[in-house]
Amino acid sequence: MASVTDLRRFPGFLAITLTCLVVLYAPLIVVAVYSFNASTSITNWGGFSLTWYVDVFTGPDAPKFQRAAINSLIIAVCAAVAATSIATAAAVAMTRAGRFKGKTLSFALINLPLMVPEVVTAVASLVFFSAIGFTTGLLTILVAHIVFCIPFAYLPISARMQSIPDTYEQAAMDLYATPRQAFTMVLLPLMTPGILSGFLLAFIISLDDFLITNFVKGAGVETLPTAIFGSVKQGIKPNIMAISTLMLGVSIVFVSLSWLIGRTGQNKK
Amino acid sequence: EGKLSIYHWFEYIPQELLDKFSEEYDVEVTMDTFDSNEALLASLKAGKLGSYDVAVPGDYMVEIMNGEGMLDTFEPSELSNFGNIEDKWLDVSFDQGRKSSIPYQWGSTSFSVNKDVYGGELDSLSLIFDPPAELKGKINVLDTAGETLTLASLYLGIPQCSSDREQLKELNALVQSAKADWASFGSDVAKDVLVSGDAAAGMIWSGFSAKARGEGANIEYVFPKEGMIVWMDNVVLLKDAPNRDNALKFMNFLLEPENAAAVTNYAQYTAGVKGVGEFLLPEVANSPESNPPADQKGEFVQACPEEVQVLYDAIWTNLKK
Amino acid sequence: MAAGAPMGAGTSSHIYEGNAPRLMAPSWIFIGFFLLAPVIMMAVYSFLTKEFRGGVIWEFSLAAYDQFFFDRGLFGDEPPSIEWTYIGIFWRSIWQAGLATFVCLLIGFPTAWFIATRDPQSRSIWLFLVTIPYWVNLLIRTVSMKFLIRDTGPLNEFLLQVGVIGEPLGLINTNFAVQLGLFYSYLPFMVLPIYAAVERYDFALSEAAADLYSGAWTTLRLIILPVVKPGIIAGCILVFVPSLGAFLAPDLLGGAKTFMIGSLIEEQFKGNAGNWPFGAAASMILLTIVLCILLVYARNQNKTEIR
Amino acid sequence: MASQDIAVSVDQVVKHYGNFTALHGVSLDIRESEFFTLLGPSGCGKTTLLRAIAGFESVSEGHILLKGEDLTGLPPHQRPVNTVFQQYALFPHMTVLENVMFGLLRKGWSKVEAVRRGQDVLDLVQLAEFAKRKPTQLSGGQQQRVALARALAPRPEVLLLDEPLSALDLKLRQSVRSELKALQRETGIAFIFVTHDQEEALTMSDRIAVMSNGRVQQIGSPKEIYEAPVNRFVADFVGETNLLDVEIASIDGGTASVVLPGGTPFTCPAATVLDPGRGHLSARPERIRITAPGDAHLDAVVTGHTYLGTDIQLQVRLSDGEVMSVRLQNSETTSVPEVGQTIGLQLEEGAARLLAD
Amino acid sequence: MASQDIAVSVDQVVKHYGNFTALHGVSLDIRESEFFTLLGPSGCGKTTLLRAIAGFESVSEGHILLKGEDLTGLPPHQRPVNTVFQQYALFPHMTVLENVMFGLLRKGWSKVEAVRRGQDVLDLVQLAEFAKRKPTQLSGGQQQRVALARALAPRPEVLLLDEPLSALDLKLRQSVRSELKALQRETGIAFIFVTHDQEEALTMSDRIAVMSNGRVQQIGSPKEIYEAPVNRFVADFVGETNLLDVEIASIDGGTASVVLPGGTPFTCPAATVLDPGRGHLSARPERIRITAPGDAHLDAVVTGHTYLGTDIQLQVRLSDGEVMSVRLQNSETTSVPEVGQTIGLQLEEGAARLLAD
Ligand SMILES: Nc1ncnc2c1ncn2[C@@H]1O[C@H](COP(=O)(O)OP(=O)(O)OP(=O)(O)O)[C@@H](O)[C@H]1O
Ligand SMILES: Nc1ncnc2c1ncn2[C@@H]1O[C@H](COP(=O)(O)OP(=O)(O)OP(=O)(O)O)[C@@H](O)[C@H]1O
Ligand SMILES: NCCCCN
Ligand SMILES: [Mg+2]
Ligand SMILES: [Mg+2]
Repeated sequence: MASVTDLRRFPGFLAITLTCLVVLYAPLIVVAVYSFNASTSITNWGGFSLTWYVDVFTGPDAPKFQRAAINSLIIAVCAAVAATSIATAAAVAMTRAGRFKGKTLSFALINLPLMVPEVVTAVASLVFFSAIGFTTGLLTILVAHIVFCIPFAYLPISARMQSIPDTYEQAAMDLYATPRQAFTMVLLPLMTPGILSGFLLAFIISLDDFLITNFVKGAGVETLPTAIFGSVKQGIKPNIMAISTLMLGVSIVFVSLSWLIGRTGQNKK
Repeated sequence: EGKLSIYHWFEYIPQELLDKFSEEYDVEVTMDTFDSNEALLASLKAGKLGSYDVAVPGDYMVEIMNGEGMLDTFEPSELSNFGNIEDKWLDVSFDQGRKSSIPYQWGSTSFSVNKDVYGGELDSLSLIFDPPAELKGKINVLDTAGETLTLASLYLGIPQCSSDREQLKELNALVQSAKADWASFGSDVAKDVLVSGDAAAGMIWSGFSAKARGEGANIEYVFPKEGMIVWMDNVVLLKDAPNRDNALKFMNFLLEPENAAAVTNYAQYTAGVKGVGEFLLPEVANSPESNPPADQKGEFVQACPEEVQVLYDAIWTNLKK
Repeated sequence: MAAGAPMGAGTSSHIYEGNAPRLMAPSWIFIGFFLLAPVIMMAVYSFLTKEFRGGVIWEFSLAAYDQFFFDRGLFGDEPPSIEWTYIGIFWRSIWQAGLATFVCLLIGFPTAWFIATRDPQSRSIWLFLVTIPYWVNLLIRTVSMKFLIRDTGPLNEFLLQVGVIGEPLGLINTNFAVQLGLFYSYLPFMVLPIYAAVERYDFALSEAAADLYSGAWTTLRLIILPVVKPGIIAGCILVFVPSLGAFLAPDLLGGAKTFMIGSLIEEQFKGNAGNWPFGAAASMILLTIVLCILLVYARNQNKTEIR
Repeated sequence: MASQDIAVSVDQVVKHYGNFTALHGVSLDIRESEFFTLLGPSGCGKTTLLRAIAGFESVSEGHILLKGEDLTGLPPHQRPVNTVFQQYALFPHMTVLENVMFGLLRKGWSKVEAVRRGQDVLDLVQLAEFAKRKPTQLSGGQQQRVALARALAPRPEVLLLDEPLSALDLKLRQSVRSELKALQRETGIAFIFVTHDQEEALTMSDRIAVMSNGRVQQIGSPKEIYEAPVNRFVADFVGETNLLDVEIASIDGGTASVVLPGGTPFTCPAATVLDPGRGHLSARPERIRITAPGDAHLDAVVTGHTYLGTDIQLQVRLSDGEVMSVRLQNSETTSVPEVGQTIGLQLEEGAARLLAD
Repeated sequence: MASQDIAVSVDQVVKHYGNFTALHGVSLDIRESEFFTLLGPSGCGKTTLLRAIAGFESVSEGHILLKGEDLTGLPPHQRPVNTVFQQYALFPHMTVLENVMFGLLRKGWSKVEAVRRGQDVLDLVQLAEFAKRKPTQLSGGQQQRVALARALAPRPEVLLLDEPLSALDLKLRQSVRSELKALQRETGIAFIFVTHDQEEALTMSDRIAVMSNGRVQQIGSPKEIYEAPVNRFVADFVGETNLLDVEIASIDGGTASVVLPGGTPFTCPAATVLDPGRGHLSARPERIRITAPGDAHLDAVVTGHTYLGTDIQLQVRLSDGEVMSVRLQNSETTSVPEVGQTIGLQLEEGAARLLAD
């Protein structure tokens, strides 16, 4: 919407955003560029080559990394979906159910995963899980991820929900919507940005986790972080750069696709 | 025909070798990795014992794990290649008579110096603990209390696991004053900082230093006159191993000279197995890091008793507070 | 904007009154069973006797807390005085995390604002632009950042070639590098919640402020920030708390010369020390501090609910 | 009154907001097929009462019955009442038509029927061409009409309307008014209508409840409310009136003899049992005739005119300084006295009333 | 008119929203110290024009001048105008008093003075006791009053009011109206007042611009607008009127001879130059007298009554089926014909006007 002075614009915000993106992307550009390096070492440029991409698919470590990448994506998607759903329900309770017994306690509980140091979560979970005989590999990872993703999904979602007045839901219920319908048909659409934010945070936090995963995972089960962990600190290997670049590629394809789908969906309306 | 579950250091075994074992014995091999002896101990203690068949702890850790009852034993007769173990690694202090372990690789821990930065004599731990001006602020030390404090003790000529007050105070004072000259603490990054030039000198394991040199760092691995740390990593048979038979097959496999040599060619340390020579790459066989002077002093890191260990922990915490 | 309804920050509503138990149940089950129970176990551990090299002996002991708060000298035979070592480590971590939170807010708010004021179609594109880098593992990101800013890295080489600087900036192993790393690790945790809140902001309020002689920056300070406060607070929590326990950035970019809370606690479980009760005690103390901060926040939020 | 005839019964309802009491024991019976209006000043509790009936606000004390059944505890979506919200509360993510169809679809109408009905209702509020817009792209009055259409669409048993016409212009208001009236008659459902506009209340309602400060002051037909207000508040709030400070000579049943400010005696109906002494006489501006000064009830000087289109309002001052207003129909034949002129004012017998304070 | 006398000059302003044109070249001059009203149906562009003056909306074409200076490009916070927003836009995190003080503090008032002034203004709108509440804790009308107080507080050079009284009850509206008028006279600043309420427009304004579909239809004093509307739209929109389909016999200057539906000839003023043929005669309901049937201008049958308090409105039907309304002042002396009775209607000479479509 054009106006004499656009009240939405602040001088410098664009510059900050762009700086921000430069800082975020500069290291990744290094990764992407060096993934095409013919040499084994990151320090010297040995010419352009696709060796490392070939290596990702056919090299000796290929099956391990492929499985790890698939595991990571599956777990991240499942954990983010589950955590977002759980967090949304919790946010509704915290912002839309008035006062109830144990509300403050619930608030603390939801944020507990955030507050416990990662290594403590890791050790405690492992001790606890093995004590109760819960050691099935992927599932243990998933459960642990869901747990620590909840606050990351909850905080943006509840922040958003607080700023939506409940008159919309009241209007919906007045028009014979059950509370569930008022939720799905009115609150949820208004919540979209919050839920998207929560989902994305949960997703990337799950995709990134090393420590907890490493402790609770079953023997031989790998996620991308556990698969690449030690070797990275020594200086990233070109094949890992290639994998990372591929992950970036996948994410970009994924985002572009969802954008295109969203656009065609909108055009139809 | 069954499975094998390995708990190993990261980047310490070539995948091809695992594939070879897998193919030869028709065993499905999975491997998890750890980054320090203590991390290995912690996760086994927390509940992972029983999910792995073999692990690869360092010397003193074998002793500790044995003390914790985490190891299973085997008879030499169960390994047809048992005889391939080099004699000097057969009766080791941490596993007399090799009842639970076999040698994997051994090497040393000392430090390397970039010769572009420092041109002086390279023979003393003083380069790390009392560095010359050229190296001040450009030193990386290993981020593990055991190795760093042991090297410091060697520099001071103090025995390991000393509980003598004066000696400990001296040790504390030394590391405190040296810290001002250190740029960073880091174990995994020890090679990388030397290659990149972030550090001009750094504590490092012998094979790691050789790799750094291979990647173009103009460095020399120092054999200090005060002595260095010698270590040996060992394949141990874990208690409650789900696939004990396959574990023994694997240990036997690693005692084949050809296979031990494959590890050495990859990690650039030294195997504890007879007859590897013919399979080694010449540059590995002849690397200066793996061939210390004959009179070089070296010590294993000792596992201290509890009441002493807390003192070293306190010094370490104090160093990094 | 939003068809007239007054939008209140922190208004409480009762629409789903009575449904709270059902709505909270999944959180309680997941967190309660898979985290609270283990954490309670850890809390118990903190009052037990340590077992040498990890683990606990089932014997009550206050040794862990004693070690945290009281200094008895290296050999444990001096009269007790206050132990500043751990308090110092905690304080440094809190300061470090606070600074990182502030920097993230300073950069993250404008970014979130900028994104939220794009037209609806391009908003999600910008949002994804901010999150795409996080598909690459944190470790790889941090290592590449290290590669980038090291004295011999591309940044310094570029600046040297252009002639902006005469010698390398010496960024690596400094506090600045740690801050950069934390910023790089946690930025989206600030941007996304703020975005979600700003996206709903009613610009009629900005119009009203402008109409009442308020310039853009005054409007930002007096109207916009207070109204989107829930998002800002959420973002600050999400950056502050993980920064407290962060160890990758301090280790790799800062040179690991000092313990942060995260590495101190990790050392108790994974390091030489192997002192589980002490690690557990330090964790409980950290947990208590963060919990207090959070409950103050929750209390303030409840205060704004009048009904 | 048999309970079958009562659509909604509000029984001793009290509502507290913290320390503040918004409703002090309100009781009302709304009959079936009745157009019932809540009239009162801003903040008197009209919206609060409506929200309590709709189920959005719990009552602190008392009960609300719908056709004899206690609604306490029944959630809003199970109450067969629809509301036109004062702040509209249109769903911002839906188009105008989707907003209107919402309730129909929830009630299980087929999509096709819902679209048809939605379009019909939009036609009614003259918004058919805006069906595809989002609410934010509409003007304030247009939004209000969407809210109205949305609540009308599902043909509720009781329709609650919270100032649904306040943002509409006169013409549109008049047409929506008659539509509402027609709709109400046709469907025979009870309307509870909140307004602060007394003209609206008088023209549309079967009965009116005048509220003030969370209390009902009077319930009655428009004519009762306007012509026989029970107290000063009602007389003053509903329409304009002149309140003359008079001396009460005697009271006999419903009739009082008073002495007007100029000393003239006057006989008039009295609202309730009053003690002799001083009282207030309410005289509507349109019920005062202008005559020659001297032998009229009151003498006054004209101090100003206000042009009202249909009427002209005169401001006059009595000899004792009291100010009154007199309303003359605006026409060629009306002779409007000049400012400064002294005139006589004749109060219509029976139209001026003695009131309780 | 010299430009010094003009407070705000709107010059050929066009505003497009995408394909939709909200303002089609609007030109207006608002004089200093003038109470100027924009009157028009919902959606006609009143808010849009006001927002363009305040600087929230850029104009697609044309200019807006304040005291002769072009405002184009000047940001809202530098324009010495204040606005009462139609949707209030109260700051939700501030108390009522803080809302009102906001503009004062921005203009550099001291805190103490701002508090004093804030309380004064809250007194004016009868909200002093609510000073410490948050806007969400107020009723709709109370919120509107806060918005009014907030805009009044800093004493702007031009005050823009977007339907500031629509949620207020009659009594309060009347008192705020006179406060507004008084304030306007006292400060001598120009008020631009948006309303859809013609009574409000007629009583308060110095001049009125009647708008429709983004175009100005007529600008004039209340009397001009009401009694000499330039076209059918204005006559119909401002107040109620009867539009009779008549045959134009002849037009001479401003006077026309027409033939009424019943066949009676009639002479009346004509709005603009019109061609002979058929036309519309506007006759206000209050300007029609009831006489005996037969020798009146029109004969009609009474079909209904509406009680308006001050007046009684009759619905009547002419012999040709056309429906008209007639307004009688409600008094004891008025004899109201029964429904079904046949009556004569006499149009006042000069009060009925022949209009352009
Ligand atoms: N953002 C927008 N996009 C498209 N059309 C718009 C937008 N805002 C307003 N309009 C249209 O512009 C026209 C004028 O709107 P405006 O708000 O000026 O009306 P108004 O005269 O103030 O009406 P009301 O009395 O109902 O408030 C309306 O038809 C409205 O639908
Ligand atoms: N959430 C709340 N907290 C405290 N007081 C409130 C709250 N909501 C309303 N009130 C008060 O209750 C009283 C009645 O409010 P209500 O909304 O019913 O008034 P109303 O008669 O609808 O007025 P209006 O005509 O202005 O809409 C008002 O004085 C208002 O300030
Ligand atoms: N990379 C493995 C090093 C082992 C040191 N003990
Ligand atoms: Mg209300
Ligand atoms: Mg408007």
